[in-house]
Amino acid sequence: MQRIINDPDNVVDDAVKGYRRASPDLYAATEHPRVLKFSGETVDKVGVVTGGGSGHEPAFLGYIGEGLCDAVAIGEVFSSPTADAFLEAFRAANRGQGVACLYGNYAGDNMNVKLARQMAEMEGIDVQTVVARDDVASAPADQRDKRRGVAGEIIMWKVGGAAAARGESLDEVIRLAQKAVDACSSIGVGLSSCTIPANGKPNFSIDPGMMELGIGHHGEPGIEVAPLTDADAMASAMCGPILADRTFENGSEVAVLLSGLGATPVMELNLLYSHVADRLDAEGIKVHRTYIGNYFTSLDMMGASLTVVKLDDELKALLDAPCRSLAMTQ
Amino acid sequence: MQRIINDPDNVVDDAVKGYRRASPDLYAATEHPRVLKFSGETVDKVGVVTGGGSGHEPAFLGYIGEGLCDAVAIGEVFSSPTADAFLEAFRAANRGQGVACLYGNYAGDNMNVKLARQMAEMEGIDVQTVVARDDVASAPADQRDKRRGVAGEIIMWKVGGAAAARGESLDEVIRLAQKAVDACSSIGVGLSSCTIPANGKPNFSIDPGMMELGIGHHGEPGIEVAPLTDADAMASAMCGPILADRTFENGSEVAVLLSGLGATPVMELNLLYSHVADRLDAEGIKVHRTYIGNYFTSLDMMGASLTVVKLDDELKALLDAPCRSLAMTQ
Amino acid sequence: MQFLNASNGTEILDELIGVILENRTYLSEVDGAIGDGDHGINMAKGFRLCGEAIEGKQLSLHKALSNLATTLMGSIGGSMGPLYGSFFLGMANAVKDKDTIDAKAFGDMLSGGQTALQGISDAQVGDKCLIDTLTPAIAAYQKAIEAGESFPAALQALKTGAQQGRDSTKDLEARIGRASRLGERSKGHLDAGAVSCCLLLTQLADSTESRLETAAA
Amino acid sequence: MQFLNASNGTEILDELIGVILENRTYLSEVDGAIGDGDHGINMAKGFRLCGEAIEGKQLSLHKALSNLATTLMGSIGGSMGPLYGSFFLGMANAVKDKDTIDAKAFGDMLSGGQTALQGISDAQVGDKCLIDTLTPAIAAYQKAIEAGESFPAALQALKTGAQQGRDSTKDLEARIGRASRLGERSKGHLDAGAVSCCLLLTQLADSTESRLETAAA
Ligand SMILES: Nc1ncnc2c1ncn2[C@@H]1O[C@H](COP(=O)(O)OP(=O)(O)O)[C@@H](O)[C@H]1O
Ligand SMILES: Nc1ncnc2c1ncn2[C@@H]1O[C@H](COP(=O)(O)OP(=O)(O)O)[C@@H](O)[C@H]1O
Ligand SMILES: [Mg+2]
Ligand SMILES: [Mg+2]
Ligand SMILES: [Mg+2]
Ligand SMILES: [Mg+2]
Repeated sequence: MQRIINDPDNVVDDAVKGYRRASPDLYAATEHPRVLKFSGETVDKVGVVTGGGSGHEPAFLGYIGEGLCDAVAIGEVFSSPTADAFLEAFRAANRGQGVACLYGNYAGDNMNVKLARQMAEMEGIDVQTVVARDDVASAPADQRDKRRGVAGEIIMWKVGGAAAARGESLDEVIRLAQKAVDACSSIGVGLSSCTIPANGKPNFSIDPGMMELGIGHHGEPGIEVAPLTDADAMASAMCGPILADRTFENGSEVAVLLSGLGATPVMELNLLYSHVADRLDAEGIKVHRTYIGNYFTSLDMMGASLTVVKLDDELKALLDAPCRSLAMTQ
Repeated sequence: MQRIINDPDNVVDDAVKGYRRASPDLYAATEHPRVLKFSGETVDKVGVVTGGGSGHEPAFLGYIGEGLCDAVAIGEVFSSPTADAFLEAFRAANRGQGVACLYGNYAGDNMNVKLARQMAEMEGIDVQTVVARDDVASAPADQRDKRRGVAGEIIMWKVGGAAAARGESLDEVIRLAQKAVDACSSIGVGLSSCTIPANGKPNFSIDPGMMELGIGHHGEPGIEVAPLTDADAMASAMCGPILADRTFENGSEVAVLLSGLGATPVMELNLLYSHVADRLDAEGIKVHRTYIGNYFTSLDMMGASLTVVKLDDELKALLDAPCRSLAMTQ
Repeated sequence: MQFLNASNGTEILDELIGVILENRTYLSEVDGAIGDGDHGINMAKGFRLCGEAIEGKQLSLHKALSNLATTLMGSIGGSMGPLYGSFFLGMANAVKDKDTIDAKAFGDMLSGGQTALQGISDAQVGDKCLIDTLTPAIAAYQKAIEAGESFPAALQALKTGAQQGRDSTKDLEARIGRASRLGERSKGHLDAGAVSCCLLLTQLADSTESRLETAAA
Repeated sequence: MQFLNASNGTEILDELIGVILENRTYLSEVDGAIGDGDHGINMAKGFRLCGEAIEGKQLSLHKALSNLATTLMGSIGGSMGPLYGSFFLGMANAVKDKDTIDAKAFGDMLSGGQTALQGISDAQVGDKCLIDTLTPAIAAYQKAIEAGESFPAALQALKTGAQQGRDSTKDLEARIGRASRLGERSKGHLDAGAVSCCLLLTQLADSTESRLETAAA
């Protein structure tokens, strides 16, 4: 395994230490070693929390900052944080106006957040949740509640974070974050596996010359394993299920988030984007804003995930609001 | 080759098209298909140009923007742009106050810039150059002129770009960019090879369980091929030649740029950073600012490059100045 | 009438911890076939931490199980932390005020664990997970009690039910967890969680049986 | 006295383009052994574009070589663009006002190319690159002229010098370009740029010789 680590079993703790040392202007410690909070000025507002397994850098830590998340619970690689960690994140983010916990639909995260919420309730902290379910490949449209959360989570944090920053109430932050992620349709394509340091060997396998459409962020099975196509056909294969997931009227406005999965060069993401743009153009869809780069990864996986966000004026204003963090500054 | 491309021979043109479509707020076309310029407001100032081979994303295009570069000449993957392209970049950046061409020390780039400068002279455009030579592994200290330019180029663009943005003269922009890159010592460590799409196979090889200290951005040979160590020892191996390259008095202030080479997960860069920080602490060196992420890559290579920038107040002010681009916004 | 003295918490917990630590490698091997090979590591981490936390203390069964539950929830995260955590918390709460635990109370304890676990997971029998061990084992125990069998006989039924449940996972296609990625190919292998659950229930039955006392009815 | 009519530019250039296009695969193969295997692709790209640009035009040698130079500089980038670009530009400038090119003028043309090339590259004989072909070839030509040999004999010397130069790269350790990465291991293989340079000089000699005219001295 060609990786930059010490003891593979301590990779998360070691990395968290590194993040803190590297960016003291962003990260402050909490009572829990697996929870970091924003070190900037404490403003009186609704707290925004997320959390999830490690290995998706810059998610989740990279989205702590101004106009984004206030605290993050950090799990082992590809494994949910503990309930204790979520609870401490709630405490760290709470300024008496309640906490919006915005996370993705995975069994472990659901269970740990649920437990943490019960504990927070006993402490008098009001925690409301939004669960991202934006991966169109993970379940059909009539079983949305089974869908996994993927890069649409970023849009949820951005919109929820911006709403909290401008002083909205907890109910309103929750409504807007829910609206944001409900507006997202995402799909991934995997071209290689990835290696969890503690395991030391690839997590699954994709044969050379093949690609997996609809792959999940941890290698969950996709819709189809097919021969690797060129970028143009790949863009079509990715846009198909997204365009079929909801109605995009002629003239609809969208944001497009095209994230690498870790090892794919950024020039190839931009190359892929130009075909995605062709496809959206052909449908009369207007692109209001793009995010292209490594926004939500899966360790060293080759591939990309595409998220299309259907916008209205309310979402546009929140998406365009300024923010400052490791992963996103605008 | 598991990559997101169309015809491997057109990967650069296809990617440039993608960059333009994705970020029209940053990129505008010029007369030359391999030159992009900043699409923002045209201010009356010294023009800042760079250029180099593709495959180092987000370098070079990602550093076009406010407070950074005005135009970039784009080469094939790992191959210098043409003299024509550099010339057109000079034209695009020139607003009558001359052009600072800030690039890296590679044979092809040197030759093409030289030709382009001769042609620009005939058109009455005053072009001055700074050539980055920050890679301590590429030649000993007494043969600095032979050293390659690596991630220190980013510091050169940042400082030169900020100087131009605040209205300095061409001579002053050149002096400051030169001072910035002279203050940089860099070294890379490679853990795997990388694949140029047009070649379709790895460019060289690093055996599993080994690492190459001092590797260049295109796989140029390093100082030593050694067994892969843990991150702590790797940080020492990288800091050693950097600390030996110049005097760091107790209390010296530095900026640290730790860039992934493409496929290394960002959590590992932060993990590595904490050991670099230990090493600098031990020398009484103060870290003023960090840049940790994929700032200057080599396609899908595993590994990292470390740049330590020795600062004074003049450089600090320019490094801390605001900027906006794909790769760096502060 | 036979019963377990509730003051035996530390001893019983020590034996539960022991069985997990002894089977660390085996559990990871089972997980390796169709998962990511870390189930033994995850479980051993939580149980070892719990062992360190209770060292030298003499705890009631309620306290011991609560301690295990909170350590698991607080230290292993993922799915196993909350699943086993709430299972043992549900068990602990069911014996909160008890000094002695007879066959009926032991059954209530098991059901309390099961109910708590179902409160946070929708996993069903047939999904290929620890539920495939737990549900038939507890059902077998309760059936034995209803049929008027003795406490030791019911504990035997618990073990047999757990083993049958564990073995049933071999032919199942995984519908949850990492193994679900493999679809058809997940067949032919035991589920790691079902195996650890069987080890725990079997040890619990053995530890209980060896400490049963008899009171005049 | 023998001379080349300078109006033959298009024909000579066509033959230079031809030899590169014919050897596209071969040049990439040579580069593949110790480089990245694209020298044939790079050269063919530039020469093909030049062929398209001059199609149907009747050019003097000056115009033809200028055209080749600017196309190479403008289209292939890297090191080959400026190196071959300035070489051909130096040659073009040396025959700018000439209607006829005798052996002496031909030598001046070669030297003009060499000087221009040296103006932008510090590469030396022994570095394992195209200079290893060019320098001995031109030296051999000049020596033949100085020795009073005929134009065809001097052209023959050019070819022999180029081939010997090319072959000399086989045992060299590369000090520049990608092959320098291999150190010792770069030995035993020809250098790709030295091969293309030999092809070009040989073709230039042949194309010139076949068009030599004789004037009363
Ligand atoms: N949603 C779930 N509900 C119940 N059990 C589950 C669930 N997901 C996974 N499991 C159980 O977890 C076991 C794997 O645990 P472990 O290897 O420790 O975690 P991970 O799968 O995160 O590596 C599986 O064998 C299965 O029994
Ligand atoms: N600095 C230099 N000066 C002269 N010739 C060089 C130099 N660098 C490389 N070469 C020549 O270039 C040849 C390789 O050309 P090519 O394969 O087209 O470019 P690249 O090396 O960029 O792939 C080498 O065989 C060598 O002859
Ligand atoms: Mg695991
Ligand atoms: Mg596992
Ligand atoms: Mg090449
Ligand atoms: Mg080559």
